[in-house]
Amino acid sequence: MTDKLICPECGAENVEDAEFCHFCHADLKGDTTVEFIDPQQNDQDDFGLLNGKEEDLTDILHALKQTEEEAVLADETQEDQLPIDEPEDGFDEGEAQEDEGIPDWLHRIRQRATEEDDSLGEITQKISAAKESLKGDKPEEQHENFESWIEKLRGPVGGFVNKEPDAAASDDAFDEKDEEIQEKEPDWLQKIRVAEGKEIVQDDQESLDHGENSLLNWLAALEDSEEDTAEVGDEPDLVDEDMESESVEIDESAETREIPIDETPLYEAIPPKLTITKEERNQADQLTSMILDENAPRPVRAIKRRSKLGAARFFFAILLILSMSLSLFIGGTTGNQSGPIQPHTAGFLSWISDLEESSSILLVFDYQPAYASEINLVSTPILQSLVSKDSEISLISSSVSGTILQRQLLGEIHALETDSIVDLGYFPIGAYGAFGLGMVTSANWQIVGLPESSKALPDGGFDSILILSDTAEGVRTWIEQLTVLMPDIPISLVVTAQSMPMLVPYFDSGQITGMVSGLNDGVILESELSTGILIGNRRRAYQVGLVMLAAIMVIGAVNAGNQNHEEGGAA
Amino acid sequence: MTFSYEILWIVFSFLLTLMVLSYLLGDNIFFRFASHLFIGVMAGYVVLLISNQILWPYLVRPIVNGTLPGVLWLGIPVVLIFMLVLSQFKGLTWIGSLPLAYMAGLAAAIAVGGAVFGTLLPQSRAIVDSFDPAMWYAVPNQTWFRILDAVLMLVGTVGTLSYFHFGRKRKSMTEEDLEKRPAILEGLSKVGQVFIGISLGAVFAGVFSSSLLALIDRLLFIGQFINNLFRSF
Amino acid sequence: MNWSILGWGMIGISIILLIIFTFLFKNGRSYLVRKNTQIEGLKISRIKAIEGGLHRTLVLGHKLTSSSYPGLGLNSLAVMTGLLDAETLVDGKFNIATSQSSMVVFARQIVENSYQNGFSKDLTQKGVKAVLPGPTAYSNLVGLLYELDKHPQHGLILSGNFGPEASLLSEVAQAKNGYVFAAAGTIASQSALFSQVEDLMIGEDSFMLPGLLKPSPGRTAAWMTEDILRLLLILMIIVAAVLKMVGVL
Amino acid sequence: MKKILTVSILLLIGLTVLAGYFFPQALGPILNLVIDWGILLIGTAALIGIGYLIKSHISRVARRDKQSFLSFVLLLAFSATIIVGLIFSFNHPIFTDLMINVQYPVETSLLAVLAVVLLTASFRLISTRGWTPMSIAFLCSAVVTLGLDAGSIYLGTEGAGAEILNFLRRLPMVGVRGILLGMGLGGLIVGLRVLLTIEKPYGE
Repeated sequence: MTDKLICPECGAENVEDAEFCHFCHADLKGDTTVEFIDPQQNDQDDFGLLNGKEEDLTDILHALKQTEEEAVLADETQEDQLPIDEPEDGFDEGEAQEDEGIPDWLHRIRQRATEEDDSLGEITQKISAAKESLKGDKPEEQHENFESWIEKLRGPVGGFVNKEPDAAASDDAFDEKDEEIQEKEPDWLQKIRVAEGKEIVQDDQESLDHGENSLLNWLAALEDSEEDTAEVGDEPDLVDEDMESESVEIDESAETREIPIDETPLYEAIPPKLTITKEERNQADQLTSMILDENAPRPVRAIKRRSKLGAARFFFAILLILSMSLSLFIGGTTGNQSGPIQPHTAGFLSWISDLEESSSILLVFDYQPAYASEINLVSTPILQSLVSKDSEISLISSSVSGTILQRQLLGEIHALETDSIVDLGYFPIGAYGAFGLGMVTSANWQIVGLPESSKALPDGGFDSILILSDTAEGVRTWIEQLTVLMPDIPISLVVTAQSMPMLVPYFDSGQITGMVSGLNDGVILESELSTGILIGNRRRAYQVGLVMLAAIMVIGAVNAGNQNHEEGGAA
Repeated sequence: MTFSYEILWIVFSFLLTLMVLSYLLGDNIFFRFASHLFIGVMAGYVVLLISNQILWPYLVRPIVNGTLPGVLWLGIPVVLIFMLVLSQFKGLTWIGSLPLAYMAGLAAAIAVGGAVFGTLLPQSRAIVDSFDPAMWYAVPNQTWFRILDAVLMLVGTVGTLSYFHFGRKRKSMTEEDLEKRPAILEGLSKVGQVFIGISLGAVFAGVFSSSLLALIDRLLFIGQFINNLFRSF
Repeated sequence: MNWSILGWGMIGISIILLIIFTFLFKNGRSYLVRKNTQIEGLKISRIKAIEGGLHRTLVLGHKLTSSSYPGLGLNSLAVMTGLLDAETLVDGKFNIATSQSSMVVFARQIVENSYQNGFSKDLTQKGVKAVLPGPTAYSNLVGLLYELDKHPQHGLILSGNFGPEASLLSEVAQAKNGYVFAAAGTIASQSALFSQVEDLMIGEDSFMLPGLLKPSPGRTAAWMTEDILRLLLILMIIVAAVLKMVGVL
Repeated sequence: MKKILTVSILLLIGLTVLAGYFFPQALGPILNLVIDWGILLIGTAALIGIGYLIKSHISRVARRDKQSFLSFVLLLAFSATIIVGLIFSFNHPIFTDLMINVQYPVETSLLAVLAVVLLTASFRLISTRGWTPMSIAFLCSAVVTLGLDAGSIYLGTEGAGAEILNFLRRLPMVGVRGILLGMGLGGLIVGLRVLLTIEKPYGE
């Protein structure tokens, strides 16, 4: 047994005569000496990946977080707790709470880590269990197993390190790089090292090699360095002698204390045998595979610099707005639709022309305000026609803003004043689909005592149904639902151009009688129904916009082709 | 210019339009102002909508006007709602599992039912129906188009489905092989890629058309506003 | 042919295959899926974001269920569990945004559970947050635009049922040299993101994602079941088409 | 115990709704009940979500964050909407005017911004995706569809030309059908994964 000092601040081990903690520089005078574990055993523990110093990534990140938070703590004022002391809702709030200082849970972890065996969660408990088994009777075998396991880790890591031999080969290069590291080394990396109890300079070169790939590489590399230390007989916690001599200056500047190195070999490289459970093996394998996965060669793509994206958008915005404005405000209207009328449009036209006077129509509003301009453009002439035929219109909305949009659309054609319009309200069909709503009227029994609470869809009494929607899925839900409730009533659609291709099958299958979408169908409807000019010179602007997009796509493709060609030539 | 209620709203709309369109110049304070105003209004609106159109007709009205058995029935959703609300408090999260299991079970069953009876069967049936010879000869001059249409539909759909095959080629000799499907499906997936590209291209044109109409609408609104402004002076 | 029976047959076969394969994969068997290059980009972005101290945002979409895209919302929740690895949970700076409140409630439950399962029962989440930037699709969009611009971002992960408006989010993220990953969404959103996002999982591929992020016997079984079902569906369509042509059906 | 109860509820609801697809007439009232309660839960969840949204903005205002006045604007707009909605009825013209004059210009303008974003993105199509069969098909299909919509591609209103145009219009349906079928397969399996408790979005 050897006496060691446990730092009251951070829990790190220190040699018995140390005055300050080598980890956190806390004053150790007056601390009681505690009996600690056998040094040889200690070495064995530290040697393996499953050491007891919380060296898994999670704990390192915990430590990192703590350091960050401590740093911010000084600047932050305490924030009042909200009634529900719960996770944060805004993006910011959480950070603010993080900044309040070391969070409670981290405190608890750290406190429990020093007090309880089971405080670090399941995996750590398993690790502790494995450690306990290490303390058992066959140290040689344990070492053997650990070594083979670490060999598995080291292979790809070593491979990765070897990818950059030039950097380490030249001393000059090393020095230059070292300086660069000092400059570029991010705070978090230093914090990790502080948390790890490593000297900052000790593994600079290693971090350069590993750090760019991932933290896990770096971790695996740490294992390598620890093993090296052990092999030369140094105490694992201490600075490698060679490295120390190379970095004396920086060590001094970092105000690190010189720590005496125990010259007696604390560790004999006798491979131990480890007996671990299947579950522990699985966890170890999982960790191994995770580290191997991190090290696996990946097709790393160079991040494309998008700094010119804003400028490009500005350029295209100017181009589009200017050309649209010129088309809208200068020049007259364009002619009628050129090209064949598509079958679903023809179906819609015949539906509306066959509609009798004073028919009863169910009008479904299933679109968002964003698409109102497009839907209104097409549906205005239709609604004008319906109103002129004295149709009785029942309104249902299934979009959040449906009731508002009803009023906007009907208000524009001054139809709100008529008595023939009935509002049936909002149906949350989007929540789960109207599946259940449709079934209620078709059932032949009821649950005893169940109140008439739900809003049931009407199951008939209409001559026709018109759905105004911006999404194919909304239309689909309604078609499926209404077909169950009112199988014989014809359904027609006014939809957006983007959802139209997905809805053609419903016309093919005969589930809908007709469908119109987009400005071109609006033009046809205007001319067929002889309503007021709404489309006007919008069509010219629309055509200009579409042609512009086609041209830009082609130019972009040619440009990309040329660039590729040039790059190929240069290569 | 006569100041009236309508004009107030038109000016308000005009300012909001300009603020949002200013985003084309980059993120700025005006856009952020309009955004936050919009979110606030929508949040308020949704609260009112849910209270008015869901909680009132589905819960409150039946409790107020209903009979005792009816109110007892409603005890179940009330308990679930209570648990859902309670689970938002620290330390009581576990209570939320029950109402969430209810929602998840409902969503999963609707997903399964909707996928099979709403998508897989109807879409497959539509492809099969296009091979009905009666449809091919329905219109005299369109027989070959109908046959071509049906064959393309079948080949394209099979190709598209093959493109999504998850499994990989058994004997993977090279790095590239790791990305490949089994041989036959790999060949079909090339066809599928083309059809997926065609579909996405057409839908892209539709998406742009919709957004272009929105832009035209806003430009017309701005133009008319400025025109009316100048006329009024 | 009774199509309804066929549907029940598909559901029945799927359940049986899922159970059998889950059992088999629990006992060490495996199913090799094709290498997905997009997922590599996502993994690298995770490392870069954590190491660089940058934020990541996961967009869960607007709907838990929908008729045309069944299961897309549930799938996005499964994707979320795959993204909540130990490093992310400890590092924080990971925001989960959706415009549907029920998804927020689900997301919060998953986050909370991830913390408790991974560490201690006494823990509550810090840093990983499920939020509702706005209650509708477009209010959610503007709320997210603001938040994306506010923090140094590296990863924007779009998953679930969202529309073409996601292009705006993607553009903001890319303009800040951030990484964007998109899995499905509606067909309209896929078409809008096609020319913008390099790592875009189209259509059914997005259902592969949870298993790629966090493999489990059940998820591997789901891959294999889906592949078998797909082949059965292809066969069924071809046979039915031939039968229709010869007048049997 | 809790786990058993949770899984029982999940299965009870899931299997009932699934059975409803098979026996719609018999299970109609139960399905109606299950969906109604689900809608109530969704509604409650919506209120909870908005509660979190408002809470976070109240915190920002309380902390006096940078640009916390934006959160103040949001809270003001929220309160004003609630107050106006409570004072006037949900269908009152003043309330609907307020709603439409905020929602319509903002959402339409955002969609207009999207037009520019799509235009910018389309220029990068090939540089982003390279020359692949899919990207080439995308390019060709988009250009042809745009040409058809703009009236630039004109092959007559009837006869073979019209047939070709109709054929071109229908061609995108093929891939859409394939994608939807694929999504259906994925939806089926993910739904079953939840019902078989392979996925547990509700927590343990």
